[in-house]
Amino acid sequence: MSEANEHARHIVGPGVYVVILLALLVGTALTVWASYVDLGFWNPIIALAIATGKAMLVVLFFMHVWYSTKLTKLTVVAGVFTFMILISMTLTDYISRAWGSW
Amino acid sequence: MQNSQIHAANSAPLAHEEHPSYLRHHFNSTEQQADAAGFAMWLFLLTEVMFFGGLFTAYLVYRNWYYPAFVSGSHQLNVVWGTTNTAVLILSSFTMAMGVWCAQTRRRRGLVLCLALTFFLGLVFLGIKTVEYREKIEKHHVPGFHYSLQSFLDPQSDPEVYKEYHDKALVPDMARHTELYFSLYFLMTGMHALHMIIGIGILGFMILRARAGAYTAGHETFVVNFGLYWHFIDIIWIYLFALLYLISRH
Amino acid sequence: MSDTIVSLPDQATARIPKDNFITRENGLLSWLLTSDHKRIAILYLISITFFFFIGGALAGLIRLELLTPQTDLMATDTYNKVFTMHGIIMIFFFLVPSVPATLGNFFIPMMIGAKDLALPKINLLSWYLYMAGGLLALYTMMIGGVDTGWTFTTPLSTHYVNTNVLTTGLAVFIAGFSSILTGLNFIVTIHKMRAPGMTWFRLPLFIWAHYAASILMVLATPVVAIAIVLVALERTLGIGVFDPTKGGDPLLFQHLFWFYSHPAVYIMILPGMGVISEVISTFSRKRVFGYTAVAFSSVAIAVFGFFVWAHHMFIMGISNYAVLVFSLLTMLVAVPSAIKIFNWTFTLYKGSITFETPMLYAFGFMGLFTIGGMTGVFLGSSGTDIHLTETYFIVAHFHFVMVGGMLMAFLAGIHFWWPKMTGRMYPEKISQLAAVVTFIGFNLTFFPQFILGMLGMPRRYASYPPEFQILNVFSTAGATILGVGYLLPVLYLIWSLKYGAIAGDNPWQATGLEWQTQSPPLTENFAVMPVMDHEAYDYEWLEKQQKEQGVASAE
Amino acid sequence: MSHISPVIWQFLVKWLTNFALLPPEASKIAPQMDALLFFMVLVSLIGLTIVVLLITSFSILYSKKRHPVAVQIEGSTLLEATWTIIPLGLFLVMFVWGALIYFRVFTPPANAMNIYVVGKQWMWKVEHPGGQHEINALHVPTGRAVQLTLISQDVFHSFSIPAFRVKREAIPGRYTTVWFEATTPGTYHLFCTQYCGTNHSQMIGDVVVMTPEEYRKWLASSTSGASLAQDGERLFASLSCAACHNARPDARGPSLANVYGAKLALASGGTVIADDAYLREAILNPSQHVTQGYAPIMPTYQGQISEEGVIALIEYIKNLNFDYRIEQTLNATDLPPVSEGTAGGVTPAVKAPAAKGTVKP
Repeated sequence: MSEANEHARHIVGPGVYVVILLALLVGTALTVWASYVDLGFWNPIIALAIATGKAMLVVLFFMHVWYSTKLTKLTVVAGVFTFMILISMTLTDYISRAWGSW
Repeated sequence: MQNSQIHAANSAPLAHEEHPSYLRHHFNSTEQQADAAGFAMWLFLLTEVMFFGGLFTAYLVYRNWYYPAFVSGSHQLNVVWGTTNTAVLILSSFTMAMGVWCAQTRRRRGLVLCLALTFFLGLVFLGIKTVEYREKIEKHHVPGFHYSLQSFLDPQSDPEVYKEYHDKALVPDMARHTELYFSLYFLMTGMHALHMIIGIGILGFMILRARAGAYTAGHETFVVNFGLYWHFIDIIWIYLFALLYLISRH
Repeated sequence: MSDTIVSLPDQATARIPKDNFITRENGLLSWLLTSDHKRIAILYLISITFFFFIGGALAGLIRLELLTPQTDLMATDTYNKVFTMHGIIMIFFFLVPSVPATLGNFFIPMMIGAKDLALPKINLLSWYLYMAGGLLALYTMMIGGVDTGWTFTTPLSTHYVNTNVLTTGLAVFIAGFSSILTGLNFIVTIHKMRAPGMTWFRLPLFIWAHYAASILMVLATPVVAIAIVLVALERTLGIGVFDPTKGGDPLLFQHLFWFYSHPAVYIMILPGMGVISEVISTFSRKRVFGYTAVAFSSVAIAVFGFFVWAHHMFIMGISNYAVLVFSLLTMLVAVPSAIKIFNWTFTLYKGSITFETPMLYAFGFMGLFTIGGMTGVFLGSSGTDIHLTETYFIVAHFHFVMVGGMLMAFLAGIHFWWPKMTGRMYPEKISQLAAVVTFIGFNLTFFPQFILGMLGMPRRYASYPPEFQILNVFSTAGATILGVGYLLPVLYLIWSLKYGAIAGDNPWQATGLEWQTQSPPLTENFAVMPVMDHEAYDYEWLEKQQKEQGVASAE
Repeated sequence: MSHISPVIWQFLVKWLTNFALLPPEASKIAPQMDALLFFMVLVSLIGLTIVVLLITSFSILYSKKRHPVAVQIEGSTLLEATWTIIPLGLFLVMFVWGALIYFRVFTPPANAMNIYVVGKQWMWKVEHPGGQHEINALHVPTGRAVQLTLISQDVFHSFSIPAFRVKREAIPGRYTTVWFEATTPGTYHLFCTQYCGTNHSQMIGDVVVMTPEEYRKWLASSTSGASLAQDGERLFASLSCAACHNARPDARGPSLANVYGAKLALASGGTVIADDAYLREAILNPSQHVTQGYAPIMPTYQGQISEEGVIALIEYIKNLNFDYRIEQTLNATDLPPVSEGTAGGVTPAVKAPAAKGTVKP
């Protein structure tokens, strides 16, 4: 039973976890450092890009999505997609309000 | 009754091998049960994403409108505490992931250790958060409770922050909007902390059960799914840290 | 040739099977602690009917007040509380859970050949949450009610009313979680619990519709939850997020609110559409015309449903560019509904149609939903929306969709599956009468409201200029008839529990898996785990099966 | 018909004789709106007829009695494409047509006369530039484009004139506008259509459309003595606005003469047209709207001026064509001297061209 289980489910080992942990800590250091550098317009974008990179690492490896079924991947994508709809469609209003009446 | 026999000829045999005790009656196999539970957990996390989505939307709108207020507000946050907390949470995510591995490979003592470490790191995170909150309360930066604009109208009255960032004084109408920043700060981190508290509560319960060997006999679904929840909390924090603490530190 | 497809067992010898989900266990606790999806569905059915009649009584009060132009029955603030509670109870405690939580709960596992929903305890939990929310809403009504309108518009709800916004908000919040858990449960069940051979394109359209609705429940409901949390915090602490005097934008609340509440109308209508697909197919003995198109139109409605919410805010001061975008997308979401209507109509083509009660309700649905849907386009087109929004035209439009559409579908479904749920038939003649009465009463109630709206009568008015009176009198008269139409089923359905004819396994000769087991079903639904070896709505398969069965029983 | 109550009978007769689907068309946009409405009603009726006809005829032709055995049909891609594309086409026509009307209703012509409307629980306050104040009533002339600038003091309200087919939300904290050109004299309904609390249904009034001559008479007879701009001037003085906005070379604030409608360069970068909404924001939240070349020193007036006060100030600034008036205001108040020359008084000739530099027409 247990062997069948281990075949059905990919078990991610400590090695991967350690690598990801280190990558996440490096990412944290990097994002803090980047926030002290004046990059103007790019500051928030870089902060968000690093955060997204870190989040991807967590999702893919700590949460095993890399090794999961298509359904799980699709679920994650669906969540991100709806989240983006909420934000982007709301911002269509807020951004274009500044354009004046027409 | 007769109709129910219609399929008798071509129906699959009922699951008959001896079932593990944790297999619930309406599932055919443990794989199906674990799959269903895992998928349900992912869907639950989607609802959490959308729940925080509302807050992130509000944050984006007001950050665009009142950028200077958000910068000054964010300078009030202690970046050292914030970074430490990020590291603590990432570390706890790591110990949680290791806990899942221990459960999957049936290492009972390892699992208990990992869960206990996660529990401890979670408490550390909340402890640091409390310190940060206390500072805000002392400076009257809690919206709705005698909110004070002092630090923004007269930055030099707040020497610790001033010596680091040399913020210019905000004009009163912009300074007022720091209250919005702190509203969102408390909402987002508070909602996050609430999730942490719930998570820590469940962790405590899991440690007790793990010591009894409940998760190391082939039925590790609960640990795996809780792991998903814990990592999700970590992800939310990763974004909160970038958005609330690191708006503009230069 | 007879004009009915009902085939009942010989009443003299037929018995309700001794072992079924109702008789398996006894006592109140066995119901309150059950994890059987069918029992939970019955619990929902009872509680939802209860809330429906409370909401209906409030609607009666509204119509009575509007009989005359003055405010003579109640003061304006009472009137405001009445319509607010009518909206909140009907939407959050009747329409959103109605079909999914009763019929969906009961039949999704049966249709896909599963023993239960994937998460039975969560299912029970969501009923308890629903009840907690509902009772809290009733409690709010007892302690003085709330008068914000069901939309909780800020800053009215946060700063300007002194009624029980917080308890109402909490009630809606809790009911929201009940809805999330139901939707989550359905998605997992449909993905993971299908019987062998039950591929996606062999699923009944009822399942597709519920799948689409569940996606909306899971993804949209949390946003209204956070919006309500923000209103509560704004009201208690003054955090400023929606307060214009503190720099907040009250419109942001509406964005968050409608991000849920627009998809919510699809949460309400999609399961109803699923019912109609089943009913039309069964009573015309035909596979649904263009199965794939109907299935995908459900999913399309769910997806597009997320992109159109701001059409509730065209004149509220959102940017004109956003108005264009949302108006265009609204037009797109109208198309899948049109596809469904025509596909159902053509399912009748070359069918073999009978006119039992569920079919009558389904015809009612198609007519009324067509009107409701088309008038939705009036409101989705930004220009005409200016004149029609916030008037009785809106009221009539969403009642045509919700009451004319959803409620008709709910009643169609209840009648259709009543024999399966209880093992007994409802009385046919009186229920056909009830269907006709409902249809007439409905039209008389809500059609005049279209004209009132075109004439400019604003919604949520306790008093109105006298020239609108005659149409309001029509409407109130219609509401009385409608009330009778709704009371009748309650009476004869309860009557049928004891005196109805024994239905047998498959009185309608329908093809769904739920009909291939005993009525009422066993607790585990099927004596033998079913295997799906044919397409959905395969009436030839059914005939063949029955022939074989006839041979077998003759031997 | 004796069993019908005579009152209802009377109503019925009256209603049937005056039967209407739409209110009278009393504005220029109304016939255009109605054309689209009729088109939509027509399309709906045709659609509904098709559906009902098909259902009825199929029900008759293929009832079980006549047609005992159903013919199984999978579907028809051609048919399905037809009823996807035709409704889509019709809906897109309605979208474009509707968008054109929306565009017209919310794009006032440049020469429109402006009337301010303040909504509050539960009344409409209408302020004409000439100083006429009305409550729950609006007088407008025929043949003249009228722009309404709406704002709410508390909650959302909605200013609806069904006979004109226009409606606009009055929002707290922000101006919205709508315009119309009345065509037929008469008295029409004015409703608040956004639910606004207890007496929502009493927030109603009359819109009186008059011929231009009558309107002139009405204007003359109902003036309160001081125009909005004069009210604004008083407020401008009492709030000491002229301490900075005084058009001197060393002024701390930009000159306000001719500022209305001009394109301003902002300190934060970017440009903005100084319209009503901008002026209101600049008074209440000045730091976000600082003109280039000036320090963000202006205090906020949030909570110190009523919405009517802001309107008066804006009207004053709108009519401020040269700096002379500000100088007059300056003299009328006891301000600490900002620079020499205050005491001496300033003649109209002494305009400050330097300050004009901030205004880029």
